[in-house]
Amino acid sequence: MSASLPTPPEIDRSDQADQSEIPSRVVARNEDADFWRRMLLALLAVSLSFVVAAVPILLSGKNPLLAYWALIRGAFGSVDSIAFALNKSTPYILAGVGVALCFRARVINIGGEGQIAVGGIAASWIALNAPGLPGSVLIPLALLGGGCAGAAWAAIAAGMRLVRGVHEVLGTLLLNFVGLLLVSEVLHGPMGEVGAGFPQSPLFPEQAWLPTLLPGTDLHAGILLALLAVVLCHLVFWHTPFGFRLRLLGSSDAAAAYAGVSVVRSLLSVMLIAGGLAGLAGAVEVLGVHYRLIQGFSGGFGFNAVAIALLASLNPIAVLPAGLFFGFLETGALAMQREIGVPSSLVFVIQGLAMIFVLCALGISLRRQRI
Amino acid sequence: MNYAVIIELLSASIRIATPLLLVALGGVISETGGTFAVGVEGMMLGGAFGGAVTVLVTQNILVGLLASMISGVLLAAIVAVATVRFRTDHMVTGLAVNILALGMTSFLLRGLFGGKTPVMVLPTIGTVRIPWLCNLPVAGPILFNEPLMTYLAFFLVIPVHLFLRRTRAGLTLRAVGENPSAAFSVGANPERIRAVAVMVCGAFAGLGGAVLSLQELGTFTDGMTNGRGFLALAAIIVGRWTPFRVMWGCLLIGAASALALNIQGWGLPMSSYVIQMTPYLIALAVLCGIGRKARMPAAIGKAFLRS
Amino acid sequence: SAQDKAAVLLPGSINDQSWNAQGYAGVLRLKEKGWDVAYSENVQPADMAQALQDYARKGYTLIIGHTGRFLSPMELVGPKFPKTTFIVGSGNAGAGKNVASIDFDNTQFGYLIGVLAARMSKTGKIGSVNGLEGLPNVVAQVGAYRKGAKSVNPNIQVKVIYVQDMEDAAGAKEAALSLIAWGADYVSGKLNAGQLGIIQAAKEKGVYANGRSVEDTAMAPDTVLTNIVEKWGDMYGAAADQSKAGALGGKFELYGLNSKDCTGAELLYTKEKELNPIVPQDIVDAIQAVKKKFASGELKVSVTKDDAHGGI
Amino acid sequence: MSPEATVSVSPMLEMRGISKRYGRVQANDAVDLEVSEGQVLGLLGENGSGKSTLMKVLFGMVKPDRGTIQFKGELLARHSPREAISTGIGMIHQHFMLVEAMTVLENIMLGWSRAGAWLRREQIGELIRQTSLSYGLELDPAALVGELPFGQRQRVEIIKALVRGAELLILDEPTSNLSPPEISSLLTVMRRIADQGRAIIFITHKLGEVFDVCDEVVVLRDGRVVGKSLIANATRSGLAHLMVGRDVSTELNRVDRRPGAEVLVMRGVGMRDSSGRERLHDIDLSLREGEIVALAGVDGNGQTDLVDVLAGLKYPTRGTITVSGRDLTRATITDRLANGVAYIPVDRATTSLVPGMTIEENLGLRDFDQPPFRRGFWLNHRAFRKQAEARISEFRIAASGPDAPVQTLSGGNQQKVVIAREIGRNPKVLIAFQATWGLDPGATRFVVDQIMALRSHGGAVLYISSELDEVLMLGDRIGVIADGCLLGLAPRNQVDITKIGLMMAGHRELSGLT
Ligand SMILES: Nc1ncnc2c1ncn2[C@@H]1O[C@H](COP(=O)(O)OP(=O)(O)OP(=O)(O)O)[C@@H](O)[C@H]1O
Ligand SMILES: Nc1ncnc2c1ncn2[C@@H]1O[C@H](COP(=O)(O)OP(=O)(O)OP(=O)(O)O)[C@@H](O)[C@H]1O
Ligand SMILES: [Mg+2]
Ligand SMILES: [Mg+2]
Repeated sequence: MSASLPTPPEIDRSDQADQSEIPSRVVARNEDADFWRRMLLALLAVSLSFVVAAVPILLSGKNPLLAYWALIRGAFGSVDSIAFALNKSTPYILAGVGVALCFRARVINIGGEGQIAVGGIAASWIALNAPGLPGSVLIPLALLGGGCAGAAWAAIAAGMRLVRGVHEVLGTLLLNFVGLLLVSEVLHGPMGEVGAGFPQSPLFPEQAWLPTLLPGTDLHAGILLALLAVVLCHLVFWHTPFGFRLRLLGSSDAAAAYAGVSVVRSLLSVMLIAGGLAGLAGAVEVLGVHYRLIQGFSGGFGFNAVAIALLASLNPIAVLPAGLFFGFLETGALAMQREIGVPSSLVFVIQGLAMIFVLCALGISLRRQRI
Repeated sequence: MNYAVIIELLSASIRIATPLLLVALGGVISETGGTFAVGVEGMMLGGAFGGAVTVLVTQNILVGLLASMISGVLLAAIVAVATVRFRTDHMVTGLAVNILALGMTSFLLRGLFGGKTPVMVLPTIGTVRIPWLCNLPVAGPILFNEPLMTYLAFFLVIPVHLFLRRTRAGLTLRAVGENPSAAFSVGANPERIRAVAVMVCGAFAGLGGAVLSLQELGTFTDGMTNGRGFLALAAIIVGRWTPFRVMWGCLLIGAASALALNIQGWGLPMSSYVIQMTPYLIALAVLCGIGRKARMPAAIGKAFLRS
Repeated sequence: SAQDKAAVLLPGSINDQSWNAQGYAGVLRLKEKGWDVAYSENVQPADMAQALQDYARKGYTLIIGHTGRFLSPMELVGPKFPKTTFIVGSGNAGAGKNVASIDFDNTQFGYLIGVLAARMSKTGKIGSVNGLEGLPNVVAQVGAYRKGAKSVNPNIQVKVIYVQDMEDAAGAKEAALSLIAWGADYVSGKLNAGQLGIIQAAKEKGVYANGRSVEDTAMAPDTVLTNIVEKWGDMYGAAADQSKAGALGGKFELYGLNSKDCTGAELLYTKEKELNPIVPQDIVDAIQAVKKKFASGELKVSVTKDDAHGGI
Repeated sequence: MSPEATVSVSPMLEMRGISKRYGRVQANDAVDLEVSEGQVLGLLGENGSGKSTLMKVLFGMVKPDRGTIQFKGELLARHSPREAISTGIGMIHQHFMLVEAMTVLENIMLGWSRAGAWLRREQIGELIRQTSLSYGLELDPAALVGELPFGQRQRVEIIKALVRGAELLILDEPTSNLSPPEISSLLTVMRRIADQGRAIIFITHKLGEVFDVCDEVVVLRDGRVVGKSLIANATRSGLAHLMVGRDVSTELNRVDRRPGAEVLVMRGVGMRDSSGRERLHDIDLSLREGEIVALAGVDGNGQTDLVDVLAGLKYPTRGTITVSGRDLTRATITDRLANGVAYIPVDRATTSLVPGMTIEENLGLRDFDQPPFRRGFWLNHRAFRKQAEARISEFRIAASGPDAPVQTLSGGNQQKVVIAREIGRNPKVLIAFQATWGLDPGATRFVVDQIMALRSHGGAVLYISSELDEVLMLGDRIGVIADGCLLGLAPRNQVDITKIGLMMAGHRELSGLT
């Protein structure tokens, strides 16, 4: 009783995804050649968006070719710019991979913004209040503190969802505002530098600064943490029972319950992980870039993280290229502004167009899916 | 607190809620049809911009409102094409459109006026006193002495509600958001319906933006929506995707923000930062109090694929 | 190099009809003075250090950061580029040998506006809507506003509201409206694009207000009594000259009515007039008297965080 | 197709050379199908033979790769359900096309022009109430579909199609979820429709129904038409042979077996739902090793609650449940799994399967946290693969491989995955609920054999079904659930079949089945 017919030699599943509804964020296995096809498509899409964005650049009286050359050089042109772009990608990747796990379990955590903020606060507090500790103790401690604070912040939203049924979108969104205000408050009060011209904490002692990886550049060790986080999350997601549970939750509550998964435990743990990673991102940012807590240090990171996670089709490992894409694009666009004098508004235009085109390209290629 | 202050608190709530409500109603339509309305922030900004520029040129507010709707629809069309035709993720598409709108409005503002930002002083939509009713105590000054768009926003709740609950088209829209295959199997075209819903949302959001530029401020500044689109999305969840409850959600946000401004005058021994947390904490507390689980439209964010 | 190169970094968009537009005026002024000027808009805190280094590496000898936020990254970057002069616009401290801060004396102008507001108020209540609480220049203007008002009328009630966001005009308008509902009939403030919201609220409710940073008179000629027009073009021009002459160093320069060439800011209703013609002559005279005292150094106002506290 | 056949007066529907390929699977291969007015055409075929696909092509849900469709002389090409509906085709889908968050009324009004642009709720509600009553498929228009048991949802699908009154009605396995009386009224309605000169295509796996109502049958196998015959010329065994390509024996060789010790014991189990309604009344039941207790019941009488309570998806409000002496009344699903409880639920679309996951993952759905599927911190993918390969061949699951997503399987093969997993766990207690839903006779037989094998290995089975035949065939003891009560329960050789029917219909005054 077999329904299978003469089998063609190569397996072509390219249009098998004929489910009438496909969660648009479900992904293909990326281990194979398809990954490169998608990358190529994405690259084409970026080029196309540049072509479109050339129109306003021309209108603003600049030469688009020069502008894009400046952009490319600004992103990849020197060790320094690469270092900067990597630094920029670091918090995006850290927070983004956590968001990817959450969204996979259908927990819509948009609280990265607030979790990063409190992570930064906690790490700063530790860096400022543990004088005398050597860097090898102080830095891990501060990173850990940041991660715990972020996790705790996420746990509030998770708790409200579990106990009172408050939708996590609302919980995390509102806590973002509170978290950001908390930064202002501590800088206005206990942690502020007296007499400073701006809401900021005193400079951390040097042993609390994240070590730089490349002497002479600002590239700090955070990118290693980001890499580690991506690899771990990938392994955990695809290769552990915990990841299996998340995947189940992401497909159906009923099936998850049937498989013996406790929604409460899984939701709480995935929120803690994502919050922890976001908090870590905040810690890395203050310890690696600013060397102090400063108002607005995390502006927009949380939302970028969401965009990056989704751009990566919620595939933990794909968060890495997506985060790097953001980091390098932003770095290049900023350099382009400096070099050519393209108005900053066009930086947003290019960024928006690039995202839309990449999404469309990946959207079409998104035929195969894996849950 | 005296009478005047209470009146002001309540009317401030309504004022703050007005643009949110317009945007949220559009968002309800889009999300009921199954498309996350994350792009409303950008559509709102586009509307504020289109309206302002048009009024600057034509000095005609009606034309300006029309232009704001068109601007919103244009941005919405991007979302519609990307999500429906290319099946992109709704949320990132929305976020991308927000970024695009921020850049485009700023760029065009400068570009349209030869690189120099104009000092925009626009005629604004004035208050309309409703004769008789505006003389009622309390309710009079709060409810019947408002600008035109405020009446419009609150009035629109009714047709949107009736549309969703009482018409066949509304029923189909809801079905498309819940189970597009089921809608397809009874002859609907989920893709077209979703695209239209997103564009209608754009029109609403554009109007919401026009409230800021043409009713509240009479000018346009870069990024002037400043996250109000996201607050509208929050109101949609608070209101669980039904127009009247969403209206209450907007009013809750309005009241909480108005209160936070007012509390600053009480001379409490805490910084303004702590006080400014209050609207969010109030909102969280209220939500915990209501404590009911929101249920999103089942197929929201999911692409519809024909075989 | 044939021409000296200068770069100006702005925290927002030059469209804002306010603070960043003023920073852009600095760009134009340096151009007039023969500098080869580049500028960047919307420079976010996370990108500041990179932007500074990038310009410095490219041989820009003068780099201006147009907000106090630049002080921290300049302190870090400055020592690496000893040949470059870094200037923090609206900073409050110099650092090292080549990081200087300049600002205008916010206390003087805050005080003047306080006097004006208190004299013009009929209700005995005036208000002020501002951005970040605790920022030194905000403390300076707001504290002095309160002090100036009290110097005229010790019983006057001054209510101060902070709204966080200096660009959110609609939010600022709501704050101003709440002050007006409380009874304020003069609303001041220190906001960027948000200042428009204050003026719009005052215009709708028929009370007085003042503009800030640039001339906002056109928004509402009957509402705006005057504007604190900041002279960033002049200040940056002067600083550029000094830096060229090697005289700037790592110091903090505060311009005011008591400075010689450049007062840093001035009260302007229109190009010709200081105050709205509806301001009665005796009040005009009173303002002039205070200005004189500032110019001569006879009056010095110092404020603390407490003077600028929120609420009444 | 012979040329002289086309000379005669052209039939209502002519499908010619329809082909549809899904990846490696040729779901339809040059299928020809004709239906004329007044005809009930039976479409038969084993699971995965392409029946649903062919019907979806006809209805415009699926685009064929090749082939033409002519309906009432008009060519239907590149059409969607909208065109199909407007030309007079209606369809009842095998997998419900219902919006769970909406009421029955709303589901029926959906996309129906007679409901009015401004919805006429009262009139349509009344219409539904009356139609459903007259068809013997009673429905409450105000009920939320998501809260209805599956049998009721099936009714909604049927009523939805019937009230629209299509000229050609496609019914894709409408009877799998209905009780015998419901089935017979549906068949009557179908006959009536055909007598009005309309036409019906009827898909079912139950040959009895085919002989009751069809005029002609077409049999598909592996996507091709392998047989076509007037019903008058067909025989049961002939059809079965055509479908499966071999003989399906109907005889079950039952070895009588002395049941062993009590395994599952329920004492006074009762349950109230959130609205306070009593769903289960004091159920006492004991299951012994090597024993099958088969319960017959019409959907909506508490079977769902009974099995959910046993499986741990819901908790009872009263009473105790023990397995091998261990109290599992409020134990988690994981505990129950560990204590050897297996469960085949009715809802494979959302509960027992994750359609987007692969077959191997679905086969490991209930044990992924246990060795060998888990090795320390990690999942052991090789163990998943090994188990899947074994089960696929053992249970003859038609699939392209262990890594095929379950959603690409035909309905019947999806069910086999569930059965393979649950029986393959070698459970102490198996709770099977409508386990053969949608299975072709061969597969049904296969499942029955597997359950018998489990029994002979000493497993205890609670088998609940609305298929009276299966209940009678399998049960060592047989009972009825009606209105949340467990009635009767008598040894198989003592039961009185007519009494079962009456009890299922709710005649509680009968005190026993004997
Ligand atoms: N979300 C969940 N739902 C149901 N059971 C769970 C859940 N998480 C854990 N468990 C069960 O609790 C046991 C102990 O949990 P714990 O998280 O400490 O396990 P673990 O050994 O860390 O493995 P893992 O985290 O991969 O489940 C697990 O072996 C599992 O059976
Ligand atoms: N969406 C799909 N994607 C891939 N393959 C599919 C899809 N739908 C059906 N198939 C394959 O097409 C073949 C025919 O399936 P179809 O559903 O038509 O069978 P059926 O005759 O209706 O079976 P059943 O009696 O089990 O319902 C099966 O082998 C199935 O695996
Ligand atoms: Mg664990
Ligand atoms: Mg089928």
